[in-house]
Amino acid sequence: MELFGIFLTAALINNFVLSQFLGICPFIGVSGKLSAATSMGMATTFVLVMAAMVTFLIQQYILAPLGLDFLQTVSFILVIASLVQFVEMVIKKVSKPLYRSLGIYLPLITTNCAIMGLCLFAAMRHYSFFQSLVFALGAGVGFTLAIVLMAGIREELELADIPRSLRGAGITMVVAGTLALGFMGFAGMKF
Amino acid sequence: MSKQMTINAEFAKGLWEHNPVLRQLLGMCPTLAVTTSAINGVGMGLATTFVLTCASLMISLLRKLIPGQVRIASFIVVIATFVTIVDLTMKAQFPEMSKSLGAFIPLIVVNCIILGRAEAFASKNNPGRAIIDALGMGLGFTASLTTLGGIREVLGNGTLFGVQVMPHQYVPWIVMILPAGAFLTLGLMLGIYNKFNHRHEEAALRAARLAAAAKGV
Amino acid sequence: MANPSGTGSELPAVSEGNLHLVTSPHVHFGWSTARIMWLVTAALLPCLAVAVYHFGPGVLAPVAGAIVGAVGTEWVLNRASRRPDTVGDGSAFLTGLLLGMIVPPGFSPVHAALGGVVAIGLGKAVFGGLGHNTFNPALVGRAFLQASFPAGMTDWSTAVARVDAVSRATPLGLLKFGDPSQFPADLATERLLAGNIGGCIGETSAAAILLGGVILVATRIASWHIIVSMLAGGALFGGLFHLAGVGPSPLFHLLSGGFLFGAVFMATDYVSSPLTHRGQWIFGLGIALLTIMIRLFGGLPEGVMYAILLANAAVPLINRATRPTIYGAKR
Amino acid sequence: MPLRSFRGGVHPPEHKELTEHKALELMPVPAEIFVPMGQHLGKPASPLVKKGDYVRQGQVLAAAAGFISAPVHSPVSGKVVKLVKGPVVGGTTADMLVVQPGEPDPLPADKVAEGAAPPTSAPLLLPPLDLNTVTGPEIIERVREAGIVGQGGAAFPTAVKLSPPADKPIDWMIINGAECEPYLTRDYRLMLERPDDIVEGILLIGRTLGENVNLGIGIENNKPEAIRVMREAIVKRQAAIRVFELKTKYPQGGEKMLIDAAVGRKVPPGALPMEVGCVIQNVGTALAIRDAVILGEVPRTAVLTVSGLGVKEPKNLQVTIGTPLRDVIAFCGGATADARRVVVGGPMMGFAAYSLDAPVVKATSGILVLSERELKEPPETTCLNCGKCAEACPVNLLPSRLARLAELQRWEAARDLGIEVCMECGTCAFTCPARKPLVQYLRLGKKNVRNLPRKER
Amino acid sequence: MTAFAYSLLTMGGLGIFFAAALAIADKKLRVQEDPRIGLALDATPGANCGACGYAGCNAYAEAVVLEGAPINKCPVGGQDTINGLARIMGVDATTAIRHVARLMCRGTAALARQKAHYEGPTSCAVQDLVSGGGKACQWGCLGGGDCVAVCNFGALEMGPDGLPVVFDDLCTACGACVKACPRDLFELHPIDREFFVFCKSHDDPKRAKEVCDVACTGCGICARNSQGAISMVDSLAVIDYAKLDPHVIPIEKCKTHAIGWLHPKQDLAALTAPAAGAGGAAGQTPATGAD
Repeated sequence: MELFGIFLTAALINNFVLSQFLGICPFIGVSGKLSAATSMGMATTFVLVMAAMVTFLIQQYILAPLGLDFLQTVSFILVIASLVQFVEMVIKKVSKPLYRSLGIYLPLITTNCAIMGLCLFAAMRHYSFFQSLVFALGAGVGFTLAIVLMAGIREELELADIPRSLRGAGITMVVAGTLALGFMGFAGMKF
Repeated sequence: MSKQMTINAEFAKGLWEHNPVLRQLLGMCPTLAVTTSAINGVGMGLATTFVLTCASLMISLLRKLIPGQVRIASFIVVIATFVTIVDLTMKAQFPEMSKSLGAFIPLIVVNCIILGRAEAFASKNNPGRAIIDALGMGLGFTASLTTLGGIREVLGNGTLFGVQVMPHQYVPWIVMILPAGAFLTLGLMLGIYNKFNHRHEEAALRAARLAAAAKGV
Repeated sequence: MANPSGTGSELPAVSEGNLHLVTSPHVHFGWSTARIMWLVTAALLPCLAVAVYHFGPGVLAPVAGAIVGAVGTEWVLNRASRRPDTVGDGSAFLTGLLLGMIVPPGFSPVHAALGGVVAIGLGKAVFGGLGHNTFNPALVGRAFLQASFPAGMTDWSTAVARVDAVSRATPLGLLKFGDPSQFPADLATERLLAGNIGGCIGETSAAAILLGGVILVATRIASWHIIVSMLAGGALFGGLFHLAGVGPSPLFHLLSGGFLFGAVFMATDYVSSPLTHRGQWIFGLGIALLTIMIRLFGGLPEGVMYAILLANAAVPLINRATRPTIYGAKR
Repeated sequence: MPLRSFRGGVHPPEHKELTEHKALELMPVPAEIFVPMGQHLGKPASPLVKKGDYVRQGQVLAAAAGFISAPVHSPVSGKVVKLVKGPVVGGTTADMLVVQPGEPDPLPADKVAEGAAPPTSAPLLLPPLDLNTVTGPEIIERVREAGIVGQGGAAFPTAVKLSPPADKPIDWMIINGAECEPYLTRDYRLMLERPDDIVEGILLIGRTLGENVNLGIGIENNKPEAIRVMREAIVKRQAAIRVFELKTKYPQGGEKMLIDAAVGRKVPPGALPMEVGCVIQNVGTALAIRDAVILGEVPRTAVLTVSGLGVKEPKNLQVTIGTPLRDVIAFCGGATADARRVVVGGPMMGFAAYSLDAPVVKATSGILVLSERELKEPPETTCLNCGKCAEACPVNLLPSRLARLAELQRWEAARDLGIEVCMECGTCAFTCPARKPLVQYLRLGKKNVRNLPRKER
Repeated sequence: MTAFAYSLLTMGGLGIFFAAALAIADKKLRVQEDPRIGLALDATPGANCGACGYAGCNAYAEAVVLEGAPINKCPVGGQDTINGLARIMGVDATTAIRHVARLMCRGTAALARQKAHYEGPTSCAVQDLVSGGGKACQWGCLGGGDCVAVCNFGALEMGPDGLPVVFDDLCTACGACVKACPRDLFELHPIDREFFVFCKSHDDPKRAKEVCDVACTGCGICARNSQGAISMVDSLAVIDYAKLDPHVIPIEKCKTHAIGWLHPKQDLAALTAPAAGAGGAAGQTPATGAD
């Protein structure tokens, strides 16, 4: 039940995108097309889980015992960067269209603060391995949910007569704000 | 990027024309997250500017030494080092602000502005220009954050930099300091920024048409 | 054999160059956007009347504030963006009225007006005006108010009340935070129907809302699919949890809080609801499920507004999933 | 038996009371007629006569120019005055022969002395064929020769429709007597006045489609009299023709809807009725075929309804093909002061005429003069997403969305949502409270989707 | 000191580990891509207008590098793009003559007749579907502004007379307007070309004269006097620019002024002045081909 609580909190109550402001760049950049958003969500979830596992091991077995906590930022980002580059290579090899639709945002997963943020939070809260895993999964689901909802709305808004100056990022922000208002309904949810 | 800009233009472009937040939509996470007050915006902006400037300088100095294949990784290590310095410094010197900015100080490491400028500018230009560029971008970032933080603080708390500015009867709109308020305010700010630019573009177009018309006769 | 007509001069109205060149069809059902909006407004009048009866004429202040805010914003923004004036189509008035109906009776008219401004400005105009908005504008306005003025939005001790019974916490609030056994009368079905209980201006009397619902369904303005699916969903999910020992009876779920008002007036908003009947069923059931979950497990007593906003966000996905099969095509 | 129908559709005000009790009336030939070369779907016919020629009623004026084409016969005897480009309904301009009705020039005295037969203005008929012995191929040949086109609106050459490819066996031939368009009472009057001839026509069409074809006629239940009369005529002749009583709903007379309602088959998107073994013919077409076979007639007149509140005396008329709209309206007492629009065809699918010089053609089924009183036109607003168009669309499209996609020129997206299935019935625009010109945008979308490079599906 | 050593070891170890892993992955998973594509993309203007006939600048860049597509296909980038691509591909830069769009219709609201009140969306493409819209001439400009809407460069504007105006300086000859016009009234011409037949009507003389004052009626007088540079095609004068000697064209013989100069000297001024109500109005609207 506690694991479920962590999952739910990361996915809905403190949604990574809509209330923690993590992963905003891809949320804005890749939410134009539903198909791309879905794959971005999955790719991010995948990287999140991988990164959570690896950084947990590094934190638990290298940094903490050696008292090198100040190396957290540097070592985590190194791990994440390598992971992302690895995923990028795999996607490029497996599916060219997918690679194209994710475009320049794949390298940006590196600088996707959702991933770094997740690892830092997990370390800060001293989550266990499984807790980190579930936390990452919840965060990934939350991110995917937000970006897919947003992509659906934005595809719909392509037919709308949005004032020119608000097209693109502007309207995305407003929609995200309203979504955030909606997600406030989950506040305090407990089972 | 074939033409060399003047130093002034190089500096100024980050403030408005290529403003990292409003035009390039970079560094959105801290922009939204920490701007619950103007002072937070200033703090975050300056911290980022410091990292950006130091990292740009370092990368520009090392640009001929770093092999192409590992450049991104090297940039990240350089940036992460400076971020750690800032993080530790702030924890020691400004514990309160460090607390309110929370994880977003270490997260400067993944701020796309810094990596973006490193990749697009510092690794291709001499240290002097790199510093000017970084300062311009950093101050543009700081200005955007402060404005956003100011608006949210005034409406959401009735204060600006902690000083009560709204009349006493004013009931603060709490939503403004909640996540939703951040999104909505930034969305409208982007709209206003674009509106200004569109006005400018339209005026330029009208001028061009007039010129064309004058020449045609 | 003679030309029976002579010249065209005998056809004064349809002579050459005076003909109208228009695409078919050349007849029309005759309904207009404005007519729909004003009819919905009319369907809201019973609720408003009951509110005035229970809470006193003072409730008209926040309602008027919301309407002024909404219509004024519509007018100003149309002006500023050089779009045709759309105040006359009644949609902004309706948004304002709807917003006014879902704030507490003693709510500040100024804040209600702010809600109207937000509803039209951030809920509608930024999307390009009527027909393009993703979310129900009135609910955007209310969500903004709820987040901005949590105290004001949950203050039921209205000074304008004529009857003591109505200046109390809402039945749902009692259920969540109070001891329901101490207020058994407030939870009785007949009071929920009549509306002499605490609650937002328009949502207390289930009977008045149902009357409005009958008007909307009878005139075929509102899709009964949404209303019925939402009520069915509320009964189903509320009932399931009730059987499992969690929460009140399903009937209480349906009649209390904003459930009915949301089902009849909010979820049925054309723009922010799915196009097809199948989609509308999914939509209604989804809102019901979310509402029940928030009511039973969330930190807030009421969740209809959030449920509808979240369901609004999912409408593009629902529409995509429930696209009708083209005639004669195989699935 | 439950009433037969289809999903969707609308109930526009019928206004049939204006003309349903008025017997067909023959309108005199006007002073000058304009005979377009293209009165059918497909290639316009190529003229065989020239300026100054004397032509006889029924004489071939222009020959079919290809497989999907039809010859044009002279509706009157008289002189060809000229070949012009004149206004037509539903398009811009088209080639047409101007014919002045009149007696032939008298023969010169020396020719008379030689014993030459004096020229005559009597109609030139094809040799009549016997109803009992005529074969299917003979009938089809006669239909082609006579240039008969579908009377249902699209004016598709009937002979082509009666020659389905061998791999598409036809087991139902249904006559479309639904007449679902408001105002129009032409088919109704024909059914009341010539039921026996219609039955003969049905039997003749049936003969062209082989042994196994079932025959039927679908009539909406707002025409009980027509249903009764047709049943009597069928019984009288002991013909195996089934009468389908259909629910009154627009567009019940659409081919796909009629097939669905009558025999419960759904024509797949992009396919013709023959895909499901059906052929639909109009009441008027059946009569034209009957007259061509048994009497040797060619289409010289069009039967049509002149109606609408904008015309003083609404009528059902038999009008010489080529008569300008102006003359027809004048024959019906002229237009009222508040008349605004002249529509050729029904109000749901008909075309607005931009010129009263445009002539009546073979397939003209009605001329409506609409007044301000019946042109209810609320102002256009933006789409509310109310879904009424989707609810009404008989072919299950999302018209509002397709129209918007067309407006934004997103042709691929429109194609993927099936815009090509749209039959422009106008149901969506009729119900739209935002008064969007949906049909216009759908038409634009269809045109551009057709021009898209073919993509394998 | 130990902390320092550990740091060094940790970071070094991590660095080496990941570097090795990535190096192996790079070997195994590498997808070859021609680096010139990126360079070529940089050389294009990035307008993604599709005037080159490819799906966008990226597609064109790929086509140039991989399929050897011609390097002078981009009208927007002009000589700069050609030079850039030439450098990347190592071929000679061919010089492109600057072209601009010209409207081949002068049937302003004052000079061309309307046949009916058109009601509906103003877009030309839509109007054209309804019996050709309100304009009586079925060949002429409908004035709905589809061309203006598609122009990405702001080079077109609807003039007060109901015809679009081209701003030469802004026009990049991308051809978007050519494609957008349902009546094919736009043509791309070298910018210094000044002499045109401003009409596309194939109507017979009588009808042409009826519907528009400035229509080519197909009288053929220009063709007879043009020494072979002008021919009549289905009642319309067509210029063969290769044979054209502007000095021998007797344009004053054209009664309707359908043929003439882009920047009119006198030919149209006389005709428009009474209709426009103000003298010299023709001269003030420049480069329109429509005054």
